[in-house]
Amino acid sequence: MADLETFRAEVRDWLAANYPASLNAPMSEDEAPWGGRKMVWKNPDAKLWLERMGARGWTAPTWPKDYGGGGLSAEEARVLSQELARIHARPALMSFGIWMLGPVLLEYATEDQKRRFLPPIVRGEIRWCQGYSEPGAGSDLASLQTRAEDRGDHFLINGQKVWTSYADQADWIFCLVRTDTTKKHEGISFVLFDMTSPGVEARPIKLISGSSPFCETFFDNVKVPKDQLVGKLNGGWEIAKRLLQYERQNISAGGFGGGAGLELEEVAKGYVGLRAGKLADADLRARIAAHKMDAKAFALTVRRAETESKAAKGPSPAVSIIKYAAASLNQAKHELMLEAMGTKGLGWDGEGFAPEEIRETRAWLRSKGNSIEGGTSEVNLNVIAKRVLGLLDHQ
Amino acid sequence: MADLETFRAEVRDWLAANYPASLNAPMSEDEAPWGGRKMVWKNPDAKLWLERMGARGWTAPTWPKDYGGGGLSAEEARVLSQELARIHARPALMSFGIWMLGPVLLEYATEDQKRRFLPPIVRGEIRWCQGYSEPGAGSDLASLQTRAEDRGDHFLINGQKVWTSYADQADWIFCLVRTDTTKKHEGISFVLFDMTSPGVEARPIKLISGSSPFCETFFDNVKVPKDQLVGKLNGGWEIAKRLLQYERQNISAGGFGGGAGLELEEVAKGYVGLRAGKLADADLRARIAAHKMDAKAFALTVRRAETESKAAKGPSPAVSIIKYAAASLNQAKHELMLEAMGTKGLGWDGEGFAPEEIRETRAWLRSKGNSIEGGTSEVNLNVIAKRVLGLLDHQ
Amino acid sequence: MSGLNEEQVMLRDAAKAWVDDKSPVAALRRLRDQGSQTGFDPAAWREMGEMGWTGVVIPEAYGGSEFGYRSLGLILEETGRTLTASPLLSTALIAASALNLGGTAAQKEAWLPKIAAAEIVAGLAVDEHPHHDPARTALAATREGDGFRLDGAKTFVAEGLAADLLIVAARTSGEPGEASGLTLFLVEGAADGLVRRRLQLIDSRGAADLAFTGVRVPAEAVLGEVDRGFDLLETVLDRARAGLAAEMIGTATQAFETTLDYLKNRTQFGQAIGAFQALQHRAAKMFTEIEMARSCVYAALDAIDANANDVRALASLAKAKACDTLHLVSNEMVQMHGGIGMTDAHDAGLYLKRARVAEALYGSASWHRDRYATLLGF
Amino acid sequence: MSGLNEEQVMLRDAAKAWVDDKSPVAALRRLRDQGSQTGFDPAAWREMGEMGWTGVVIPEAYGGSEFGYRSLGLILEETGRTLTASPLLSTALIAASALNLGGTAAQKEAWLPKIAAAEIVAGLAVDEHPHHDPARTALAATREGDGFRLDGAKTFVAEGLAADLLIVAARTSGEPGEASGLTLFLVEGAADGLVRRRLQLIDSRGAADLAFTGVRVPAEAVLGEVDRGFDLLETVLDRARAGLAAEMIGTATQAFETTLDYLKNRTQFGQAIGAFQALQHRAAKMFTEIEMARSCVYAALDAIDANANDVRALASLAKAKACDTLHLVSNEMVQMHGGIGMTDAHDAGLYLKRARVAEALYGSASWHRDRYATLLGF
Repeated sequence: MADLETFRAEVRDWLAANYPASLNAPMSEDEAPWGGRKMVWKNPDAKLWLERMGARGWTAPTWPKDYGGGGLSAEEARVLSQELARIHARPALMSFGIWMLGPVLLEYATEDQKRRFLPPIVRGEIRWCQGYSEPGAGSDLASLQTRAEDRGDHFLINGQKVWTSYADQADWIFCLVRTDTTKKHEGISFVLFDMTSPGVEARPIKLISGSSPFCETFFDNVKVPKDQLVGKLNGGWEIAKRLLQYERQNISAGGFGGGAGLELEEVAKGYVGLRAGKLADADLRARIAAHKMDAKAFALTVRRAETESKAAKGPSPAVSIIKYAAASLNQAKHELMLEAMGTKGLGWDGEGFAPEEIRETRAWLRSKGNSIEGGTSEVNLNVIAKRVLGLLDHQ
Repeated sequence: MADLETFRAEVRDWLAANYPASLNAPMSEDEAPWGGRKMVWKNPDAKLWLERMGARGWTAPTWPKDYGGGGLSAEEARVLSQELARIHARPALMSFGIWMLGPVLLEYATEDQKRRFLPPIVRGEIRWCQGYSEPGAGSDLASLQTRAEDRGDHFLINGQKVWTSYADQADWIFCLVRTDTTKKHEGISFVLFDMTSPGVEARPIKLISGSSPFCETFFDNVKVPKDQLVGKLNGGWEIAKRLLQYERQNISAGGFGGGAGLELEEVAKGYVGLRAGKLADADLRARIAAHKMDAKAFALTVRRAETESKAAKGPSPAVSIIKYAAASLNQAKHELMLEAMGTKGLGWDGEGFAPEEIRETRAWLRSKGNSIEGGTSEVNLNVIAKRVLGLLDHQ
Repeated sequence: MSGLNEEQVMLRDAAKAWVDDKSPVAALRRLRDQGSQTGFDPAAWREMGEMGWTGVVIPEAYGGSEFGYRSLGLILEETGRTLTASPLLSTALIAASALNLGGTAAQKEAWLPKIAAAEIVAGLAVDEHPHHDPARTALAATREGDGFRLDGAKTFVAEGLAADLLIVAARTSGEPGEASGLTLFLVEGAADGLVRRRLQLIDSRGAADLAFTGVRVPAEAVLGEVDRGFDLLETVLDRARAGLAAEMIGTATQAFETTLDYLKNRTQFGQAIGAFQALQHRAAKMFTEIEMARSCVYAALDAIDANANDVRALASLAKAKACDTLHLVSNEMVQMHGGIGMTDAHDAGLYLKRARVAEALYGSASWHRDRYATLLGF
Repeated sequence: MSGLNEEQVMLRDAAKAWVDDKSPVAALRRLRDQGSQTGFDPAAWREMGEMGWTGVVIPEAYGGSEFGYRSLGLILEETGRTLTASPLLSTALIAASALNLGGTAAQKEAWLPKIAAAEIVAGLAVDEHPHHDPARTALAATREGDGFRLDGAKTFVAEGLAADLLIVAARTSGEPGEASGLTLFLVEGAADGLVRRRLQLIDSRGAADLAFTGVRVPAEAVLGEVDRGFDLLETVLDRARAGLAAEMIGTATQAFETTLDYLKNRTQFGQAIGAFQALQHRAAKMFTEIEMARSCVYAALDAIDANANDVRALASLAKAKACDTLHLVSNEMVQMHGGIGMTDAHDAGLYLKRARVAEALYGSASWHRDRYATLLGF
């Protein structure tokens, strides 16, 4: 413990010296530090902050130093995260490379691959996207059809992905491809390639909320050198599933954000008004109270699942419900928010609506994806029923 | 139409002369006129009323006169029913024989069988029960195991039924038996036999509400003459299904009754109280209002389904939802009733509770069966999805 | 379908054919993408007039057919299916009802034939706050000479930008929150002192905020009686609610049918996803809700036609059930379509967006539940 | 399970072993069928005392172990699993809390050791109406000489028939509905003028209506301060609510597990019914609700032990979530068992009946939602 406190003191000193003061202002959405070649830094201090953190490997604190990571123990990483939270530091880097790809590379990649791909992830130099879903392969991911043909020293890739987050902003892609058409799960491989390779095209998809965080991504005779295959040929499904676990953990831990960051009951008080100290719409009040209770129950469950997982050195049963519950609750919150705002929640653009009203309306629309992306709620319920409750598959 | 009005006048005159005045008092539950050999008439006028109606065949108004029925047209039967309703007449007879068995006998039985079995049903002399469910065959009725072996001039029946309504009160049973063990649906036959036959035993099942309307029924080497087989050997499944349609229609049309007949909002006003003209519990008020709306929507749907079915000379799509919705709504009503009554809804017996409070509590418990009996809600939803919406079976 | 007479069957079939041909969902998408200010297509509106839809609740004496509200509901149900944007509800149902119910012979003569001919667009300006509440009207109508001057603001006025005629709820006495003291006025869209600002709503239809600054109207502009406008307003609004509910049931029905098609055709794990029992049960429950709500809508419209004494309760019932049903179905439409339902290119988002606007208009489900309970005395 | 210390793990495991061995559901059924007046088994109650359960929240100075509320919650959760009927909640949690929090040294000395030793049964008499509402207390406590006389009635008093000691909320000033003016009194079960009538509830446990006619108590019978009893009462009730919620979570968990077993073992259409996706999803949702409610219960008990400032809100949260969850699970238990679940011979009915009584006791979900919203300021 003495060592940890020494470490904490070091971190504090370092942060005091290195966290740029200009980053104390709230971060707007377009300042999200995704890094990569295409990043446009609105504030050069944010770039500096990434460079400083990246140099120490603290963007990936527990990864080995050999691969650019921080080499910290889990306890030290927790201290780092506490100290960052204490000063309300902005994230130095947001990265699918760190959240999803890195962990599976550490587990499945060759030594050469680790040395080649991990350090640029840590430093935020290369931004990754995820080539998983296809038009015909949503919840049934393993039915994917994107082909990779063996052409001796390289694979030739043809096909189409969809829901590729930020494919138009990413530098490289980790991608599931079919290398054997005679088998389903055992015919899938996991490959990495540069999005600037000839034959790659990413087209943003406009969503109902008006934003375009996802793309359709097309591969037309894309050549991928064989040393960019991770794991075994036709052994990609195992890697794919492991990566999905990391993705879900990431979604769960963060919950679903978005919206104008307003408290539901404050919004309701503002738009509906109080009568004798209670919301004037008694029906809405009862439903908001029930929702606030559910939200609190959820927060307490996330905390309990963490404590129990730590104590049991394995996931608490409560973990399995978190993605499903997080999606349901976030959607319920936005529906209530919209209802509370009345006609002020129905604006798309233009005059007559405050910016935070428009933002909330868009966030409500965006929230409809919560129960679809990263595993639909239906799939999550299947998983709870089968893996946690031990119910059988339908024959 | 002139004929109909003549008929209406005749009915009125006949009712004026024949409906016993003593039946104008409300009918208590133990006065339900089920008829049969074991019936104990609390009021001899109720017996007289059955005899008079039975003699005219008006207990089964549209059945042919040859079989004891009233021989009325559908229009005449409606007039009769209107006139009975006008004077708030008690039913002369409640009868599974009329509601379920009779219609399938008219369709599937031999001439001899019709002449033998239908008239005693019309006159309420023989009370029937339904031998369908078995301990291992609930929603999956066709998996029934009760065996009927061919012994030349008779079948020898062994097995067990369950949920036999009023088996301990009934005189005869219509019963599904297995006559071929090599096939599932095509191995079932439909037979009739006397409950006093040697080897038949009915044991009442006590329910959570404290009442025992159902029995376990055991058959130990029961001999059934072959002329009591209805329809073809191994052709009973078709008859069984047809009979279920009549049963569901009957449940649907009547809805689910029970309880002390109190209006939900009146009960709530009494036990919860008003504040400024609104129920003091605003949360409960909102839920009661939503329920009252659903109940009204249901009543309007039943009426619409009738009108549309009549106009289209075939069932309206709305018909399919009625059993499911009726069960859900009745259960919701009783839950709200219980909640509104607070601690007064939690009594089982004894002092401290009014008789109508106890009655309501028992009715709440009884209502839990609504979504199980006569086809579970799960089966009803399957049927809506498959037959009405055209969704496929899971492969 | 039944209980319909021959005219009604013809009207409905014609409406179905017309919307399929002339006004599929793509028509709304086109209006949206073209940035339409008024939120409807004038040519389509003219055709509605030519087909007689604009005169369905207007007496023959004023150029209408007087087929009634159930008939107009059938048309609205069909236009609701494809999200057809038009002033039909505001003009041919709401404004026509207000004039029919409260108008003098001169007022009827002046406006009803024009509505029946689809020569004008009309709208009802009632709300001033984010939540529907007619009694809360504050917009002041002050006597000035023989007439009145109007000062105040209205929000969320359907067709408010295009309207040639506005029916405006104003306060001639009493305090906001009181039912008494309200008066309805006929105000021309071009009136001096009236400033209209387009609202860009998520459903891409026409709506506006209105600002009244010393808008002068003559005594003849009063619709109904001074200070006693609340009952007339509620009677008009109940027709609006039932008509809107009819449109919403059409929207819910189509959203459901489109989803059902997807369940039958989309395969995952080697089967149509509609073979999965959890989705089947959800579909069956949606169907149940739709059929129940439909019964309420038809009953409300029939009650209006029969001038029954339970119109208030049935209108609230119809609107609340239509709201809850469309809310459920529009959410399930997106969810059951999965990712594709989240894209702007798919229609699901358009149904979702229209759903929430229609839910809020003329009283939310919550508001109508409260009203229903009050009408039932608890 | 975690966050538990060694003592807690031992307590929980011992409780689990004891209920399985000595107090399965059959024990409640036996009490019921024997027509037990008090609704519990005195021998089982003595054993609880011997195992130290009755002293878990009582200081060591008074014969307890002072392990705390989280620990007692663990025991209640286990007894809740098998519907164990006992005065544990009323006596060892509620009455002990009241004495701990409000008692003088003499009062504690007089009663806490007896509770710790399970020598007495105690109960809280608060409600007078069908719905929980402490502020509505009307039972009059009038000063008479050095003491008070009590006149009025209480209803739905858990263990009210067997209680040797009653903690009675009475009004010393003000009007029913007001929080101020309440005073708590310690009244012996054998007091003159107190008439107790057994209530036969659906859950077959001990409960009574109490009638007070000139019941005389000395000044020393006042628990806490005169006229200022409301805060103490609410503080005691919040412990009661959290403890009852712990029991309810145990009940819900067992009801769910019993149902899950049935889903795995009952076959229809050639499969275990638990293979049907619609039932799987409903089971997964129940599991989600149970886990969320469990978190609330543990948080409330931890907050009580930590003397945190959000006990009020967390107790309402725990009780409301436990109510909703047990309500859902008890209904699904019957439905998923089908016909067999409707029979008296099966346990489902016992869980259902206990569920509704526990839901009503010390505030329904509806009551706690209202309180929660008020605590959050909306």
